[in-house]
Amino acid sequence: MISFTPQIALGTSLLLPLIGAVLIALSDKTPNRREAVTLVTAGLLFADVLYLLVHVVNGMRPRLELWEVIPGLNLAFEIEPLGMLFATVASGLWIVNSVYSIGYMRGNQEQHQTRFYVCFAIAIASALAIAFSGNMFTLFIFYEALTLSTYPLVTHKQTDEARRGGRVYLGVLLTTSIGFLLVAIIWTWVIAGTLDFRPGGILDGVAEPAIVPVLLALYMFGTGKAALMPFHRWLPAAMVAPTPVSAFLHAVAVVKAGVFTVLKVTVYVFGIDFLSATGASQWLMWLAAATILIASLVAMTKDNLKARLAYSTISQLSYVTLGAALATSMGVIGGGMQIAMHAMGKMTLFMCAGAIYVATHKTQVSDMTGLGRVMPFTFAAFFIGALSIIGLPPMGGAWSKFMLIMAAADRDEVVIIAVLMLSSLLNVGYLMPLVVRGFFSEAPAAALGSAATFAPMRGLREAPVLCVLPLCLTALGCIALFFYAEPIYRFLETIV
Amino acid sequence: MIANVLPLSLFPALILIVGGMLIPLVPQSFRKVYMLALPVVGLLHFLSYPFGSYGEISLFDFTLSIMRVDGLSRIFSAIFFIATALNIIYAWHVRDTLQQVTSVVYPGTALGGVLAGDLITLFVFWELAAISSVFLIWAGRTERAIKASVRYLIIQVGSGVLLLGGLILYAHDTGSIAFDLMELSSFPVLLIFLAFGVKSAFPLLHNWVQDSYPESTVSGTIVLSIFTTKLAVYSLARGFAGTEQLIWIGAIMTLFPIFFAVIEDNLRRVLTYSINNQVGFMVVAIGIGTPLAINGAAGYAFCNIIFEGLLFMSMGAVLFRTGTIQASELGGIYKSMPITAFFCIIGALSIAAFPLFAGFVTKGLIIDAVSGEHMIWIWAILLFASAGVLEHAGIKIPYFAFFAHDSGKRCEEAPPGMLIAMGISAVLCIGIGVYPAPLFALLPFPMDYQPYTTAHVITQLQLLLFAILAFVVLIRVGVYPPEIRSTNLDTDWFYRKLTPAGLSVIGRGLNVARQWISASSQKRLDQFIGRLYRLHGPESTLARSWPAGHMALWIAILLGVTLILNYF
Amino acid sequence: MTDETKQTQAGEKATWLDNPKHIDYLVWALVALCVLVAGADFFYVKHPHFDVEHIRNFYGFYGFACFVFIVFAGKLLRKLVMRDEGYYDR
Amino acid sequence: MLAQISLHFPALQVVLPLIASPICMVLRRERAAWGVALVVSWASFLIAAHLLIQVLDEGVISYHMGGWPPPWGIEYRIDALNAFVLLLVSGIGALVITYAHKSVIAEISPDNRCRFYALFLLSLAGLLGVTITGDAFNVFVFLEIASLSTYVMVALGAGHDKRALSSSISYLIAGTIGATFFIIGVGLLYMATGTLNMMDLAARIADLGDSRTLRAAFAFIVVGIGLKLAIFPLHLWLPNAYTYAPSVVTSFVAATSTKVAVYVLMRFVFTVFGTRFEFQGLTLTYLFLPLALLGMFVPSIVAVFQENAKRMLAYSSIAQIGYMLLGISFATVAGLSAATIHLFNHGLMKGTLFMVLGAVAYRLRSTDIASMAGLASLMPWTMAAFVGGGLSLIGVPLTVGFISKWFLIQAALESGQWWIAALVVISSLIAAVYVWRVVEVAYLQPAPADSQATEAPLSMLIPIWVLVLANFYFGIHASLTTNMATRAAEMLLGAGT
Repeated sequence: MISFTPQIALGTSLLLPLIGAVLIALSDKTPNRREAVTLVTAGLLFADVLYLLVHVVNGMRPRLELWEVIPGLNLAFEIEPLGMLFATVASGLWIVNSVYSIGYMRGNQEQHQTRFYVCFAIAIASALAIAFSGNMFTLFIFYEALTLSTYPLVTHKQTDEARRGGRVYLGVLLTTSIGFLLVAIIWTWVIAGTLDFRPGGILDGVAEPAIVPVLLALYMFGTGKAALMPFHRWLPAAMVAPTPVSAFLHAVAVVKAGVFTVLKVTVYVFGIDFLSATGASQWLMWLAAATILIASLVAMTKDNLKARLAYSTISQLSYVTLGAALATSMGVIGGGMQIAMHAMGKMTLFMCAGAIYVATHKTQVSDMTGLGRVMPFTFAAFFIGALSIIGLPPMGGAWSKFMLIMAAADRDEVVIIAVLMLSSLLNVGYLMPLVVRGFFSEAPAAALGSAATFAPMRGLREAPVLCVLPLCLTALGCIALFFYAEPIYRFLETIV
Repeated sequence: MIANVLPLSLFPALILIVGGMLIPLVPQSFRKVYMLALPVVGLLHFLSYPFGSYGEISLFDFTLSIMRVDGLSRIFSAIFFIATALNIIYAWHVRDTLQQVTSVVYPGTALGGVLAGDLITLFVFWELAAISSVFLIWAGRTERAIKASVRYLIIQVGSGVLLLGGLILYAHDTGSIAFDLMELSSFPVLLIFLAFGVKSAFPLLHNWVQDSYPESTVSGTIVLSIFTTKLAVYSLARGFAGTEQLIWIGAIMTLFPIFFAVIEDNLRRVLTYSINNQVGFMVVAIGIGTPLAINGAAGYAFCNIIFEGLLFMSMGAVLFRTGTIQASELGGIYKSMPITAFFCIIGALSIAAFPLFAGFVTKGLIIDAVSGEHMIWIWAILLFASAGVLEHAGIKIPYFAFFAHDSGKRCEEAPPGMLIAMGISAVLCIGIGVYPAPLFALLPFPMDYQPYTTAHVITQLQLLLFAILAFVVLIRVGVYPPEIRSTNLDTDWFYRKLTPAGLSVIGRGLNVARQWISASSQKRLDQFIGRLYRLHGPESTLARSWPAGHMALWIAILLGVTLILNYF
Repeated sequence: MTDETKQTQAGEKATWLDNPKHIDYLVWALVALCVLVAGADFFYVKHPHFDVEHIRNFYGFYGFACFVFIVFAGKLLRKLVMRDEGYYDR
Repeated sequence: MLAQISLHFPALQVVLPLIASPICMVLRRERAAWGVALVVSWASFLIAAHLLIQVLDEGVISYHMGGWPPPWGIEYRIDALNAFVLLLVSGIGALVITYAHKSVIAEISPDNRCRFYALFLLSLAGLLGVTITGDAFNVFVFLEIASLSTYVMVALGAGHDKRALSSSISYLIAGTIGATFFIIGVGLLYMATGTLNMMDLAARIADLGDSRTLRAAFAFIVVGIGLKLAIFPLHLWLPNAYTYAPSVVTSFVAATSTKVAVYVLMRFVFTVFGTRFEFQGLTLTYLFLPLALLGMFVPSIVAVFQENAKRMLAYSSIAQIGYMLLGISFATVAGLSAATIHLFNHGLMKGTLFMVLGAVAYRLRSTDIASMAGLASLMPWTMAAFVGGGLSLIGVPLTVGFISKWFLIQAALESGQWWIAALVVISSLIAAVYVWRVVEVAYLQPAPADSQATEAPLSMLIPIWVLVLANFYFGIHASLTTNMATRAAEMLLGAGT
């Protein structure tokens, strides 16, 4: 009898979703069984990840070396706090999202549901593999796997629009990852002779300072999933996907894989000390700041709720990039926290958008006036999620912003602090009106009048309970994270 | 962290916050009693705390101190509890759960801010107060209220992030997050100062008060009028006592709202100008910073909450019964609402600082503090402002609402809850005015002060009575400006007109540019693809099927090239 | 306003204040009070902080002047800032 | 007994298909002919595998034909490089012939089918011979055997499309010119050195040093092979030949014949001539490199605009040859490894893709991209295989294409030419465009309502999927190929010193 060691748990965490994917595919004809498989897999996976979390918190670093792909380059996994955090967030939210997906996909009577769940499971496996990858090579492999496994999800509707969106999605992500990231990785390999993630980085001492900014640029632009401007277009384009996809992948797994990579590269490939010593990330800091502001401004102009949220995500992702670019320990911790906090908050928002769509088939913010009265749970959750995104207490988002401002203070970048402050205000500007109009507008009749089906309805008309429950849970999660920021901080503190 | 919080479950602010959150679970029939019990229990519990710091929590690399009880925080906390209770009584008729919850939670958050022993805790409650208070504006449920609420929220959150940025930089520079006296000489402190300034409505930063408060409901406006600005006053007193800049800022604050109040037709908005003006007095006192002055600020804040609240309550009652609060549409209401009118006049006398009323004993502290420092200009301004207070709060409010030209409106007297709340306030106004000793005992610093000297009483009466005389003369002569429904431009013009206009111009410009760029880049891309297609498309030179001869030609060329390369 | 409300108003009892003469009484009472407090200046010892306070009835004059100034300044301000009610909604 | 036979495996490798070919010709029943071809191909594969293992274990195998020692007799010489190529050629051959049965029935007229199997084996024998032999003239002979049989095989496509005939003629003319150039070059070499054995040639060239004859020989050989290789712009014969040949032929030829030509090029440039001459470096830098770069781009872009998937892949093949040529032009261990790896990997991916198209043609009677609308729902396994091969062609991680690209970029960066790395990346992204055109059509467009297409028969699917899995296996576990390639590259560069 082999005892269940963290190392085995690491292996199972990668295999579980894949086995799940196979079982889901086999349950094509029996939707109930298929959904059960999804949920059970998600549950087991989360349990597995929690088991790992306990060990990693206690200072263990489980490592799993698979075979050598190319001489000198192994498929290797090793867990460190940053990845552990990402994995915990992703696997935990997968459960929530699975429940939500069931409600949404059935509520909307979508086609190809089996394919949907299969791709989802593969995407999760890829996300976890990214989180746990032990070297840049492994990370890149699963980075691409994530891109490809999510493509069918983005184009799920198979309409012309979906096709166009998918083309942009794949185009941008593949172009950047192959065009920049791969080159950066190989370059690093040629310079450093290793691609392992090591505390303090692998480039210090071997890379000439002059090329560091160039290499950093290749890495940062190469990580298209981090949606740093000008390579952000894929994210709005991906909004043609069904909302659970947007909620989970484009608020949690995919985009977080991007910014996670950004953090991982800065911490374990460059090393923040090396970066700050060379000043190579200065330009990145300004670009991230610009992205934060510009994307927020664009978000304000979008009437389509998902588009607005997409631009909001672009803006919020750059918080993490900013944290990395500040190249201080606090910046990295803040970035790591932002991964968790934003995931929770933005996922809530997307799920709300989806719930509204399921219940009313409305997509435009301007059509949602007065809806909060018939969908109070959804709108309340939206409110909480929005507060977290804005960065207000008592929501988790407050602390990540707090950390990032601390990081900027450590660097004496007052302008960056100003940017972060201004961003909060812009967030209020584009998130709050929806809540307010939803709940408090005097003129719901006009809004509901357009959808005749509402006329006979009395009282509430929420989306199916499987849609509403998850978003309430994540909303509560936003609040819980406010009070649990300290342990996360202590956990992340160990990496820098 | 949770484990550390648990012993604080009895933290007074939490009684209001958590207790308030639970209101929806309480059946309507018990709800009022339950609600009223919250501030009462909270106040009693609070008073049982000896001076000191409580609730030390370690967060990140800081140590928070959730609660600090001392003279300054005690008086503000006490009045916050009292005001909360008064508001609950006043809103006895309200059945809107949203307002009920907010009118308890929001004071709780402000209370949390007052009790905060460190800047991070202050920030948290600062933002919580912003969020919880905005519900009261939303409760107005009008289109105007919605628009105003978003502006309000942006400004309040703006204040919060200023505080956040400031406190982080401050902590970075000094290593301390203690919420104590700060020196206004560094950038971080300036940010914190500005944050307080926004919330206490410094001149030019003041307009959110007028913009948002009047859009709330009848009882909502009263709740709003009390806590936010007073939390800011407390914060200034705590952090910036003796900061000279405050003297002039405060002086200007007392001045400019006066002129706007004269021409404002909406009586609740008149009172919002009055808030600015009143806070100005406190700010001046804080700027002076002597124990006497701080006592004056705290005491005046205490009393102001009562009489300003009373005025708001009476105007709320009028609005509640007549459906309007425009001076131009009111008048003669005393016939229908005599008791309300009576309470209103008491409030007016108090705010105007007539002897025997609460305003007199506390404003005297401030004026004396100013004269004690021999600041003649400030003194003159404050006297001027006192005349101004009399004008808009002392005369205009009661006169145009209840007397003046009879509008013909007839209605019921205010409901009992309102009357009781106003009654208690009125009793407090007079009680403090007649017997100020208990209040003086509550002030942060010990002092020996005698409000009722002959000179005080006589000079104050001279000032006020002659001002009233001026009013009578102007009315009789017919030069007193008529009340007209209108919008008066204020600093909100900048963000309601100029900024949107500017942004829309910029936005249009950017849009045009973007369209041009995307069109031209689309065109260029199309051209590029077209060119590629001509070169590489199925029918192009490069893709056509060529006869074998061409291959022979190419191979010859290549051989030639290779040979040339090889031989030279 | 409907006729009905007018009637009820017509039917209601006139209050003391409805009589303009009573208002005049009030005004005269005010004037008397003013004279009284102005005169009071002669009967007590002042401990002023500022020189201007030595002026007899300084506070009275100052209050009167301030009030008049405020009202006229308000009228002037109105010319500057007054817009119609729907100004911001456009 | 077996041990006895295994000693003669090098000879059997070529002789077996060579003998089996006329047998097929004689057989009248196409099923029997197929059976013979099948058995022989698989036997060749097993032999190649055995030889590879032997080379890995024991080093270079030198087999003397008829017992005559070199340089007088013909030597079969097997080292890391050609053992590898043998494996690829025979492996693809075995898979293609397994797959061929149904496809042949569909695309080749009944009386030509036996002939096809005979030609196929002949071609296989030729390619294996070119690879295995250590004799320069022998290379020519086998090259011509392979080429001539291929011309005829291409012409067999006439049963389906008449244009196959003209393509075949065109290919014949071009191929013959190339062969002639090559033999002229070999002749010049013989004139200069008096030997035809490659190892011997290498030794004597090293002794003789530079001479005009040598330079001329080099030029003729390089250009001659270049034509077989379809170096841009000597590729003009290729698109038509690939497009109009029967699917089986295309699958086989595309995956093997140009690869063998690449092998010959490397063998002559590096083993025979060594890397000691200035003119060699000049040719590599000023001829191969620009042509490689042009070849990476122009045909790629042409492929993007093609309407026919088969033709599209044909152009893609030309572009991929550009990559190999690029690797060669670096003349470094990294570069040659990259070229060798890609040689092998490209065989895998193009084999897969052309076989998929064969399956498509089998069901649809067309390989026009437009006709493939919605095909994924009708032929899910086939189209999934296309995606697999396509991903490999794009160079997505976990596929062989990724490994190729990795080494190529590494080679470029190591030689300090970062701009070449950039070009490699850009051109590989063009591959994504043309592959994805097909994927989008097949997956995201609705199938025509009247479409009768069903999943391809298992006899086609299984070989296809074996190749798809090989694409992934060698992408996930690339140490095998990369170690081989590195050894081969070191051997090539070290041979002359």
